[in-house]
Amino acid sequence: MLHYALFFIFAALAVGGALNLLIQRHPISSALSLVVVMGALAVEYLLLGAEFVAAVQVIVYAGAIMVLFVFVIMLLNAGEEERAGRSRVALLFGLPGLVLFGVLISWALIRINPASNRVAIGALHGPPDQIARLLFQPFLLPFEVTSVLILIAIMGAVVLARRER
Amino acid sequence: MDTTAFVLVSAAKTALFLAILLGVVAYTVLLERKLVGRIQNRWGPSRVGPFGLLQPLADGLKFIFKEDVTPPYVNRPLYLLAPLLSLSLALTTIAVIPVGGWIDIKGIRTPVQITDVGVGLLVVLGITSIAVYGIALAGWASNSKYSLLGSLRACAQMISYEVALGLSLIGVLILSGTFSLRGIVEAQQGTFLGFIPNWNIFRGQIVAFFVYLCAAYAETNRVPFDLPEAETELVAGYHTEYSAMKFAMFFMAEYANMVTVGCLATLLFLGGWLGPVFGPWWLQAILPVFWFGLKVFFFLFLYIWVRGTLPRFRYDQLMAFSWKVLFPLAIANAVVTALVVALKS
Amino acid sequence: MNLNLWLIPVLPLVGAAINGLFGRRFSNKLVSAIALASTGLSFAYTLFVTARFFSLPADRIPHIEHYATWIRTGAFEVPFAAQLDQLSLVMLLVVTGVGFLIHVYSVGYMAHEGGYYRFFSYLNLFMFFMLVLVLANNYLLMFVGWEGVGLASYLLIGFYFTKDSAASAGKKAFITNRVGDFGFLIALFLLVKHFGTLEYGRVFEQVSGMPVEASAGLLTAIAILMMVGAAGKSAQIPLYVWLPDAMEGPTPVSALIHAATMVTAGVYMVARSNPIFFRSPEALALVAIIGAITAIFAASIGFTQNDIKRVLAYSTISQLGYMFLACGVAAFSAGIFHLMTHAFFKALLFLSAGSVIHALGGEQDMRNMGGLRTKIPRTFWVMTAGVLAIAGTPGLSGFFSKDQILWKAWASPHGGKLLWLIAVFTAFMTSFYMFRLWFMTFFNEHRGAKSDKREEPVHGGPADHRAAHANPHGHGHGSHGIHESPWVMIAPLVILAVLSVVGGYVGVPHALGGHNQFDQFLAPVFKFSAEAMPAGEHPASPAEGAAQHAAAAHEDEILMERLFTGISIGVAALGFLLAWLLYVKRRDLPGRITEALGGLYTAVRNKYYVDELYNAAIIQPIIQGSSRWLWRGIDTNVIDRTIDNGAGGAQGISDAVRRMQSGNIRSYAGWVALGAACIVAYMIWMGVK
Amino acid sequence: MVPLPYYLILSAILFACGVAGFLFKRNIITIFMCIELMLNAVNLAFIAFSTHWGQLSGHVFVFFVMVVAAAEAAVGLAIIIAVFRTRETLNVDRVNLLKL
Repeated sequence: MLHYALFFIFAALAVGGALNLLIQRHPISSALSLVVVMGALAVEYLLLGAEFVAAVQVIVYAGAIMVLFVFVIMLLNAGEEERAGRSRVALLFGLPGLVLFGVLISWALIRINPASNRVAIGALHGPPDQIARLLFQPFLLPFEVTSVLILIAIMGAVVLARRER
Repeated sequence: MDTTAFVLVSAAKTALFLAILLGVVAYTVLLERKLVGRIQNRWGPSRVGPFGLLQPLADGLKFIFKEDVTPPYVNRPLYLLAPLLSLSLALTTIAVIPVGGWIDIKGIRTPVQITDVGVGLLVVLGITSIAVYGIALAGWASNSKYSLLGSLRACAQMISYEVALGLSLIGVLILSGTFSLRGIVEAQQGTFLGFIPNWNIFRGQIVAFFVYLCAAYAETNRVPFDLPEAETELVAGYHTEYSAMKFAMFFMAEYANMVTVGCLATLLFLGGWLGPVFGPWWLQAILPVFWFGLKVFFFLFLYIWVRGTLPRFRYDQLMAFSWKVLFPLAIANAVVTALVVALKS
Repeated sequence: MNLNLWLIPVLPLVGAAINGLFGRRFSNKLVSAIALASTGLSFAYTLFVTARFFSLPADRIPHIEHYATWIRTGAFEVPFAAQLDQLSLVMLLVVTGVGFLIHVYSVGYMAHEGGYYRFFSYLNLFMFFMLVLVLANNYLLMFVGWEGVGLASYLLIGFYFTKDSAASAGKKAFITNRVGDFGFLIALFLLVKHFGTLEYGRVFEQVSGMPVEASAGLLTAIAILMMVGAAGKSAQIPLYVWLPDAMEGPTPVSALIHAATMVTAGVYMVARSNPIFFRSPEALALVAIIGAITAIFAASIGFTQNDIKRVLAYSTISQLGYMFLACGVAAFSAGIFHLMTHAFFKALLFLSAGSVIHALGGEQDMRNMGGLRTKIPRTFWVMTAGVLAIAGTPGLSGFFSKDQILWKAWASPHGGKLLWLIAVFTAFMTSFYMFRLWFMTFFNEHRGAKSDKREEPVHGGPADHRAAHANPHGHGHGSHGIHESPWVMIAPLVILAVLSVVGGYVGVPHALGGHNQFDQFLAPVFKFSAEAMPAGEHPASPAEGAAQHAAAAHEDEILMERLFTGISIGVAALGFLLAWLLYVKRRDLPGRITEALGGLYTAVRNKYYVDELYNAAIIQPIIQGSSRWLWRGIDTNVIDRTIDNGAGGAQGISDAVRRMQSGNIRSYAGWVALGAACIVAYMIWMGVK
Repeated sequence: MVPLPYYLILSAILFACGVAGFLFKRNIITIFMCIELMLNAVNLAFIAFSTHWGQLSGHVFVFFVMVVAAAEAAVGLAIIIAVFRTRETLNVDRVNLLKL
């Protein structure tokens, strides 16, 4: 019962945030609504028993990436997004198609509902140490590769953003 | 323990902790004013009440009754959101911070802590990282160049130092092997060489401690890293346009954060509430909390002491210090610790 | 015992290679030296091989030398192998011998021509292919030679390729031969399909197991198709049309290729495949009829031609007709016999005609000749020998061979009265037009005025010839100074004349007191035919015949044969007299006769309009069909239009698709999203279903 | 005890929102955020499945996704800054020339 309540509350929060992200015409507002989505998702993770991921979600996504976004937006002092001529095609087909698609997927997912599989809080807390074991034993190579990726990304960011004089 | 009792106890604990925290915040302000006064060779506030002990109350009343000016050119919702966000987040952190061991009252056994989360440390970090938004939004929403510059600096500074902060904790985590703050403290029980307490700071985390402290000062925008609110350059930085209660919120948030930092440092490096426990049962119940408070007080004192002593960094020095000193130090510390632990086992 | 037969064809090939590749820089002497050396050596080696051949034990014949495997696919295998037996030996001797003589002759005749080295390298190349054709031990290798001589003949007919007529004549010969080769190829395919091999020995063994086909069957089909090929190569009806035009080539070429050797390849092939032919009476009958009709038909055209080389060309055709007639009545050895003698005297005739033309500086029209008897006596005498030989004068080679054919046409079970009649009449015509040529050329006064081209235009070869003589390097005279040919040309003529006179004595029939060694010599080659003879029937094979001559029917046979000999002598004499009457005694008669005959004459003069007929019946339809129907109809309207529309469609589609490339990021993203959505939808569909 | 499909549907909806934003928004930064939104939706699906099958691999994948997202954000924002310096605009429709 409590699960359903929490799930639906935060699901609604997430969807609302996502929609707001689309509706808002100022990047800052969009960014904040995205932060909201992420927070809501973090809670969903908690509901799914993924404590570590939830925390990391907050720290990395909300705390680092989105802050970076906000920072850039403030740095570039980005103004409102001017509404260019709306693409009629998008309005006529895009949105209905999108809705239709969502409905289709939902229907399909409901239909293959594995009724027996329920998710209980604490059924599986992604314990950090186990995740670490996975990360450093089976997924060691991808882990190292991503570390290299990060390094390259850092250097690339530095090179790109440096104001060459 | 059934749900209703759980809820009741939790509610009671939350109220209690909040009250204590706010009180601590208020009196930290007083403490700062008096100490800085002394450092600067003058009396601090001494009029209100004995030794000016009621000064915080007066300040609170003043803030409440001041006119609340909202400039016309601000982005109103965010302008309002920013201080609330800062304060609420600052206060939230206390939820996972344990101040003592377990207590039994009529068979109800509960930790001296609002809730014990498995990943408490990460929660704290997450909340502090979110706290950036408060400052950023404040600066941006109030739509004035001082604010904007201040918040820009704040963002950059906090992002940069958050890295060092996080990395400095790795060593501790390796030693204790858990994210739970309570677990970390319990990992520091006992002594070695007979008398030295088994605290992380004594177990080779001295470098980490130093890094953590610097980073934490920066996180809380305190001297010598208080560029976001550098009066001499930016009037008042990100909260230039704020007045009355909204300003008070930022103010309280800052001091709450100081407290949080102190608590965290205590828990991570100074063995939390651990300390000599003796005497009758009530004394045994109080002493840990007392030790804890003592250590936190030490950190608050340090804060103020540093503020009274050190000059402010220049911005480029700030960044350089973060990326070129603290960051490598933290990494080196993590690596060394990992190696030592690996070799020991 | 290894005879290294490969040397025989390879020597001329080497000569051809050297001359063809480097001859341009060589002096004419060197070129001719190389050419003569190669052919001469080849001839000499052939003589050596002949000597060795007679020491071969009978069971080792045919002597087969296997050099390499050419094709091996599954069970089917074609080797590079040479086969030497009586038949190929005869052919070898004829080809190399006559070929060598003609090479010698050419040295003198072509002395003043351009492209000297070209000529000799072609000639040697021809020798090579001809020898391959003769020596091959399987049909495919034979076909190589077959095509090769076709190529050489094409090159040599078009030797004066600057002359349009020469070039077109070459093309005509080539194309006509392709028609024949088509038939030959199909015959080969049938052989492969049904016998799984192309080697003579294997094929004939299998064939000899089969009975004589009562009604047309597989063997008949193969035989008839082979005959088509032979008709093409040997200029038989209906494919003879290329040979007269082939006279465009230099005279030695006409002598070597279009009289002595190449055109007899068809006869050789038929004789070589005698077992197959023998087992299908229909095919044999067809061969005989074609031969007979060709003989008389060509002879009749020969009547009216005034170009000396053309007369000889038509006579060649008709003589070839004789050979086929012989093969058609299963008298293969007689055919080969005539082939040999014909090679001698027809080469002689062509060469001496060439000598005449040479003397007249390129004149070919007999009406502008005459009275040359005194002017070029040597040429006159050698040519006389040739004329007498071909006309069937008793005692000369042509007499024996033709006489045998006539007799077989009557006596052979495959023969018939009608065939015999035609043959005899052809003999008469032959002697008539040959003597006509003789008289017109050598007797009466010289009508040496330059030819006013009322007739068919003067041909490229002689024209060049005349030009060549006109130039200072020549003998320093124009066409007026009539002069005898140099000895290098006369000597081969003399040798050939001798051969034409005595060549017949290898095959004197029993009736005339000989032993017909030639028959018996060739007999083993035709043994398969002999085996096929149902018992009690009259033997077709001369060898069998010789065996059975001991029988009771012997005497009246002899009488009959003698009688026929007399008849043929009579007709030959008749022809001589008629020619004498018309072209010496009463020279006004021919004109009158022409008027009397009128239309018929003109028809004959124009070779029965056969070329025109072919042109109207085959060539024009093809041209029209391909231009109207295939080109304008199918190519333009169907293929081109398809392609154009395809291109246009592609253009249109891409023009439509181009709009997707708007440079608008979000439209791209939209397409991507759409595609992804489609894929996901499909997967969902598959999953839910 | 929330059944798995609910999480999946939520994830699908978020993802669709991301796609829509990617298509409709003009501000390059917003578009970038939409990409992050999609990534988050995927993460949710990962976690849900991981819990569903009782395996932690999903968490690890989420971890990797986050790392990649961080790198992407760093580089992408740097690019955006560079672009803004030259173009003085964040509107993707205006950024349609490879060279200025």
